[in-house]
Amino acid sequence: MEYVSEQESRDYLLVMRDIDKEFPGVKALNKAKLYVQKGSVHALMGENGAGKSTLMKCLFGVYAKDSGEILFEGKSVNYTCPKDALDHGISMVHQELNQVLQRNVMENIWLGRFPTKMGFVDEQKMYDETKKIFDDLNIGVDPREKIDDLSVSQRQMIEIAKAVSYNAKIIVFDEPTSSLTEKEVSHLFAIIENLRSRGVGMVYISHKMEEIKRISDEITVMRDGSWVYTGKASEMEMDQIISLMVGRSMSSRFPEKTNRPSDNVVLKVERLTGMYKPTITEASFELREGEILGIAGLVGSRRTELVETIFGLRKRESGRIVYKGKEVSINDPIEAISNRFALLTEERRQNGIFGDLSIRFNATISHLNDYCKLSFINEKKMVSDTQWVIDAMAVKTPNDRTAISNLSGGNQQKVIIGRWLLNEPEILMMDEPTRGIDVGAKYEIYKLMNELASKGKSILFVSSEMPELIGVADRILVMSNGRVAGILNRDEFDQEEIMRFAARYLG
Amino acid sequence: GCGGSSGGTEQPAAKGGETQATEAQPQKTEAAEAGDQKIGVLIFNYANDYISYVRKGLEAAAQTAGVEYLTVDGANDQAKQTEQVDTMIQKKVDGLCVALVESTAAETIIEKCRTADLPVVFVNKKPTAEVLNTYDKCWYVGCATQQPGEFQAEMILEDWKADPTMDKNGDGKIQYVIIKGENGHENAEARIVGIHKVLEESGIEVEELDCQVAGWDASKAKDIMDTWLSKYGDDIEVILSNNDAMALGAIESLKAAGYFEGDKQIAVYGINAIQTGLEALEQGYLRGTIMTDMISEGTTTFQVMKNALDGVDCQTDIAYPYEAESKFFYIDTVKIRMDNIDTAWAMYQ
Amino acid sequence: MKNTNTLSKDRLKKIVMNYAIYLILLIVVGVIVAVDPSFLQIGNLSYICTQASTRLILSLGVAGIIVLGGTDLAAGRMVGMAAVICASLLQAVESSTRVYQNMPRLPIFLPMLLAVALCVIFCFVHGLIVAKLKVAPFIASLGIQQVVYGLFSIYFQGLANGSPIGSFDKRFTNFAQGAFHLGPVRIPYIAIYAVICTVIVWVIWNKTKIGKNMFAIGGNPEAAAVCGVNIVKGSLVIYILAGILYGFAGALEAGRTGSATNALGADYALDAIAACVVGGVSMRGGIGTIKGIVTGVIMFQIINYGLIFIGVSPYVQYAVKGSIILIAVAIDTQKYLKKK
Amino acid sequence: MKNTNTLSKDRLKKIVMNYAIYLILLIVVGVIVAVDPSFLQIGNLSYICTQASTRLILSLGVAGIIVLGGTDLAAGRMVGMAAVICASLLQAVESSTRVYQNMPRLPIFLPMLLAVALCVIFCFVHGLIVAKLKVAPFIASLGIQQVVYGLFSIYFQGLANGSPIGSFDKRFTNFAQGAFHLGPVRIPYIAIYAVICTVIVWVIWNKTKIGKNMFAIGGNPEAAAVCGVNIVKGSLVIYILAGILYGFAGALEAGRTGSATNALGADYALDAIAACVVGGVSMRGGIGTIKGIVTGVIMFQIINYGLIFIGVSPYVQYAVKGSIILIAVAIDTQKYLKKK
Ligand SMILES: Nc1ncnc2c1ncn2[C@@H]1O[C@H](COP(=O)(O)OP(=O)(O)OP(=O)(O)O)[C@@H](O)[C@H]1O
Ligand SMILES: Nc1ncnc2c1ncn2[C@@H]1O[C@H](COP(=O)(O)OP(=O)(O)OP(=O)(O)O)[C@@H](O)[C@H]1O
Ligand SMILES: OC[C@H]1O[C@@H](O)[C@H](O)[C@@H](O)[C@H]1O
Ligand SMILES: [Mg+2]
Ligand SMILES: [Mg+2]
Repeated sequence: MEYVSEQESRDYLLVMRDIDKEFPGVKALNKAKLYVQKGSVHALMGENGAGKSTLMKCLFGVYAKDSGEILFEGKSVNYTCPKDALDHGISMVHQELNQVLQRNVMENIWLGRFPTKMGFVDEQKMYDETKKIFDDLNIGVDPREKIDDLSVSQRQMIEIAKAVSYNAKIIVFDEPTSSLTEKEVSHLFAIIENLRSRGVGMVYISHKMEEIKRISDEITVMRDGSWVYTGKASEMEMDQIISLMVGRSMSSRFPEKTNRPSDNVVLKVERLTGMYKPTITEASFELREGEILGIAGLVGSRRTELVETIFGLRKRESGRIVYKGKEVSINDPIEAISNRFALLTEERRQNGIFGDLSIRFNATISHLNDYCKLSFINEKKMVSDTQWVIDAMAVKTPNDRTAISNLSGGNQQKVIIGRWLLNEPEILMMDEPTRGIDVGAKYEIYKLMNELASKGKSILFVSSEMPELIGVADRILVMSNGRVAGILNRDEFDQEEIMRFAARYLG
Repeated sequence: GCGGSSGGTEQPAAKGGETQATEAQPQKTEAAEAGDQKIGVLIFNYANDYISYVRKGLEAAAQTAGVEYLTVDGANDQAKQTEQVDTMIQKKVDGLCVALVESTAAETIIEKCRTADLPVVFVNKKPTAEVLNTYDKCWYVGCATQQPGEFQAEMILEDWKADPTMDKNGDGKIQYVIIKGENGHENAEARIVGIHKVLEESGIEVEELDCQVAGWDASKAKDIMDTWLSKYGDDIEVILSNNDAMALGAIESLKAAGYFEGDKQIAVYGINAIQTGLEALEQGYLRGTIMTDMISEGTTTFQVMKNALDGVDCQTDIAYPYEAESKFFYIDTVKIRMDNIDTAWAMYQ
Repeated sequence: MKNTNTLSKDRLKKIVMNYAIYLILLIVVGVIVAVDPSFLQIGNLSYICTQASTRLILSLGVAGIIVLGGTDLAAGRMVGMAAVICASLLQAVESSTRVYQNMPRLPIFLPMLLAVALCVIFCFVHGLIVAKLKVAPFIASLGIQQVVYGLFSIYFQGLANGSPIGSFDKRFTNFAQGAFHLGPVRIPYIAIYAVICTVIVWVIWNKTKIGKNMFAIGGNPEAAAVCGVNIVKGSLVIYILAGILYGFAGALEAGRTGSATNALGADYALDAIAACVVGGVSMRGGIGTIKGIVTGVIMFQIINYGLIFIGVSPYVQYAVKGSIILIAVAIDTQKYLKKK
Repeated sequence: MKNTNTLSKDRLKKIVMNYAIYLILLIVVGVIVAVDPSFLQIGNLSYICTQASTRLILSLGVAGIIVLGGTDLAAGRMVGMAAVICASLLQAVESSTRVYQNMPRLPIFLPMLLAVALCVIFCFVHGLIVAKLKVAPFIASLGIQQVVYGLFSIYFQGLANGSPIGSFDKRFTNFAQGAFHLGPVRIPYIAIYAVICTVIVWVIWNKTKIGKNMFAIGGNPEAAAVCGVNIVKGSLVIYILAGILYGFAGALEAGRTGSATNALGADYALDAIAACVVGGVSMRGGIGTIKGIVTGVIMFQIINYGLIFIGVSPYVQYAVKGSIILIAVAIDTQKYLKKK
């Protein structure tokens, strides 16, 4: 179904139509299309694996499309590599942070287009220009600093600054805010406003509904690699978008809370302090049976460090962990797992998945003991357990022998959650479990958390998305600069209150 | 090829090869016709120049005699060479000429040859007489291993007596250094034993300043010589190298330090009489070298094999001495100086 | 129309990729047979299998380390060390060249055990340096290689002033060179040992926790740590296994050759790595199968044997082997490349 | 109290880490001097620098490839190839051992150019295989090594029956071995060449796009790609640069030694890699400095030279060098480890 006639399509800055792209075993794009106007923000929405990133990568020359047509400013184009696209006025903020950690900020900004003087790279110019861009965009980072020494959010801001600095006619933002603080998000939006007024066309991919409502002019929804709908943002309701994305109607973003936390304290963390400074300092809290304890805080507030330290991934200098009334020694994940702790890590690619290995391997690796008879492995049980994960988590995959890297981010995440559920954890720590995951999958994860808690399991739920914390948690612990700034009960939940706590130990 | 065409004057083995061609006729009834004979030649390492000449001599002689041959490289790996014996046997060769990687591997190889009933002639690396005597169809051909060292030392003593300027510090003692080929290499070890033996028996006072291993390699020898020059300087009066290649490396170092100009001279001795070595001799850098007659070593090896194939006495047409108890054929080595350098050049004709 | 066409082309490409190594093998064998049809005797096959035995045992050890994401340049020198140890302690009592003249006749397993123990120790240290200190495996194994070579060469040098050690105890020779006869077929013990080692390693890789952990560590060490895999312990087990295999391979190599020097094994590491990688073990870690390793090793052995059989000059052999490595690995790599 | 204490301990640790290589060097020199105080002559230093020259040129080439995230086992054989080419074409016309008896006297730069060109071609192919076909660098360079060695050995063998090629044209010898005198100080040309190469490579690495792209490709190839860096082209330039340096090093090595065989260069690759890594070039790619490389090369040369000077057996040298590699790299690696 066409919503734009051939005639009209000439007026668009960018037209992508009938784009097909097949990966081994996956039809990632199936006659996908996207029309972007000058001076507008076009939101691209869809579930995990819907093909949003792939579509943009086909535009940007990272992938070669199998068929279809791309018109840019009315001319048919086909970029074969990112350089091509950049040279023609298309830039992109990538979903993954693509930076050279060993080098400094300005080298990363100018990579691929270093300014030269008489054949040599002009360091001074590079510095000055970077400074200018940062001043314009209000980014307080020294251009000579090494990327590795920066926080994730600073790095993401640098990526954004870089994409903007190309003075491109089209800028693609693929989940640019996944690790930005509220403040930085507003900052980004200011930048986008400015770009819009200068006639730049933008594609904005995000799973955060609030952002989409705030910033976009038009919305295109994709499902299973195909175009589903395009319309004016102002005319679309949130629920409508969601049901378009998932292909059925969804009444609410959060499931009804069914768990009843008991008064039993299962986990007591006392004055936990990490080994390598800067780190968490004297963090104390209690977690009850059947409770979902949300953990809020700004990026860099060391929420990740808190859960990783509890899990034994990081060394602690002092502090006690009391589990079910007894102090437990947890110096590494092995001890944590044997105490029925589980940790869903924040960086999926880095320390979550085994990319080249099968789904079966990924689902079963953390509890091999369950499959061992006299230290030999019982393959049958592995197969059936993996099938349980695929079914229970609704993982989209041809079979359990597929390499996990062939799945979309969301489906990978489901496998990893399934892995931990197979461990039947008593304490489940989830670090940004819904990051980069579509609404449908998010809802399922919330439901799952609810169910687990109802069965008396306890959950630590780290998130940067305030609405989901408020929607799902029983209490919220707020971290600030490595310290526990406060803990709020469900009836005290309030965004501003949380933000106030989050800023408590800053500076 | 060199070996065959060099004719009958100086090289007994080559002469043998020629005679053999005519003599092969009457043997016909007893053994396979020459044209049907096939031998395997196993070389311990193609990259070794010494054995390359042996191979050249051997192959040329085989060609002249019309015997088919198959040559393989052991790449300095005994396990590999032992496997190659199997391959050769599968290829149905009639006999094997083996330049061993490790002399002690002879036992295993003889065992294989015994099973296949093949004659085997070892060349260059020497198995013990004990081992050779366990099988009637095996022999050894090689240069005397200690002799080059002995000859080197003898040359020094001769020069020392003739040329008083060699005693640079005038203390009547020979201060020398040795550049060693390789630790544990039987040629290197034997050559050094030979040197020590002759020097000790000479009655002249000697002092070995240093002895280092350069792996038969010119550039390593050069680096070592650099070090010695800075450490001992003019104290060094004589340089003994286990082969010419290393001697040439040392000479480069000496040249850079200003030697061989005017009366800043020094005595360097090599072994092998390779072509570049002979040239250095002509140019006055080398005082002497020892001709280890590789070509004859090769032709003789072939001749012994041929005799076995033809079923005649093993010494037929061989002019070199044979030690029956140990089954060794010895190829004499020759001291080479300017005055008899043509003998050495002739080897390469 | 067009669609089916591209599909069959794709399928063809896929088949070529998946069976590349077999195709190459077929071509090589084809060429060899064309030059000398007598290559197709059963005897040749038996020799090739026998010759491949120690290499296979060695490669099985190296492969585990590669799957862990490492590499082992020291493997060959370890084999050399084990060979020299066994050789020096297992000479025939009556031999005049015996280095330990007054030592009683030892049971053959004792020196072999000692050789294995030494290899295990060095592999253990290597594993610690890589897994605990996180030193890049290439350079760690290079360092180990030089240390091992230096140390056992000093021992070797001290023994017989560095001349090769031979004249072994008959039991030792028989252990490595013997065979039993199954009707008309001669089955060498050494091939049996190789088969046993292969089966054991296959079981370890595929049916035990040790193997799963190995793939996990090689596939993504950080994720493995989160999943409760003890990286250091899990790696060390594999290094120790490698040490055992090296030690055994070295003992067999000495026995099979009938002599040993410190030069033994000089190129074995690179050959073994090449065989593994040609057999599909990925240098990036986390990928590899026993079947592939066996194929890789036998393929190289066929090439070695076949090229000699048809009388190709040794330098040409280098060029051919190098090209085959490049072609086979280039094709194999394409399998894992993310399509653009 | 406690705080300042830990702080100074931390600082000490940091100092040790940052200057580890210098400390090790100091210890080594200390031991050598203790054994033989005469080591501290200026003459030794001059020899060491001269000997280090070709190795430095070679290492500069290898280092670029390592920074790209690769490695080059073939570097040594390339040096050998260049040396043999130059040697065979630059013998003195009057020499009786001349392999091309009737060839006119060539200007010395011609054969050198040819040698460089050949190295560049092979490096180019190596680069293509790694950058374009994404073959693991270790195995790609292993394949190239065997091909290069095979091919130029065939040439060498055909020429001189495997005996060393020497008796060079005086101009060539002088080019490599000559020196000029600055007052009493003798400055060998070869050291000058090394300095020139170092400066050029330093400029390329630090002041040009080529260098910055190299670091980016080595540090994070995906990032480089999406920033519009042409990975293949960017890599190839570095491989070509390496080829040029190898070729030049080979020519100098032949000229310096006064002769060449196909065995020349056999161990150079591993030595060069070791020197780079000990000098802080990371095998993981993206990290390395020219200063570090120079230090690494000189350090190894001092060890080589010094151990000969005090008359240590070559096997002990192996053990010492191996240990130093392990210690230096283990310490260096800790610098980059993220402490958790
Ligand atoms: N390089 C690749 N190789 C194979 N399959 C791929 C590759 N990249 C993406 N896919 C597949 O293509 C489909 C679309 O993935 P894509 O990343 O475009 O989804 P997305 O909409 O961006 O999802 P998310 O919101 O999780 O980022 C998925 O099924 C994914 O598994
Ligand atoms: N100020 C800082 N100095 C040094 N390193 C920092 C700083 N802030 C953050 N980091 C690093 O970045 C990481 C981010 O911190 P952490 O993940 O604990 O915060 P978080 O609140 O969980 O943030 P996120 O929302 O990204 O999960 C830390 O592990 C730490 O290593
Ligand atoms: O094994 C290598 C050595 O063998 C010797 O016999 C020869 O004299 C040396 O020149 C060297 O080639
Ligand atoms: Mg995406
Ligand atoms: Mg975090």
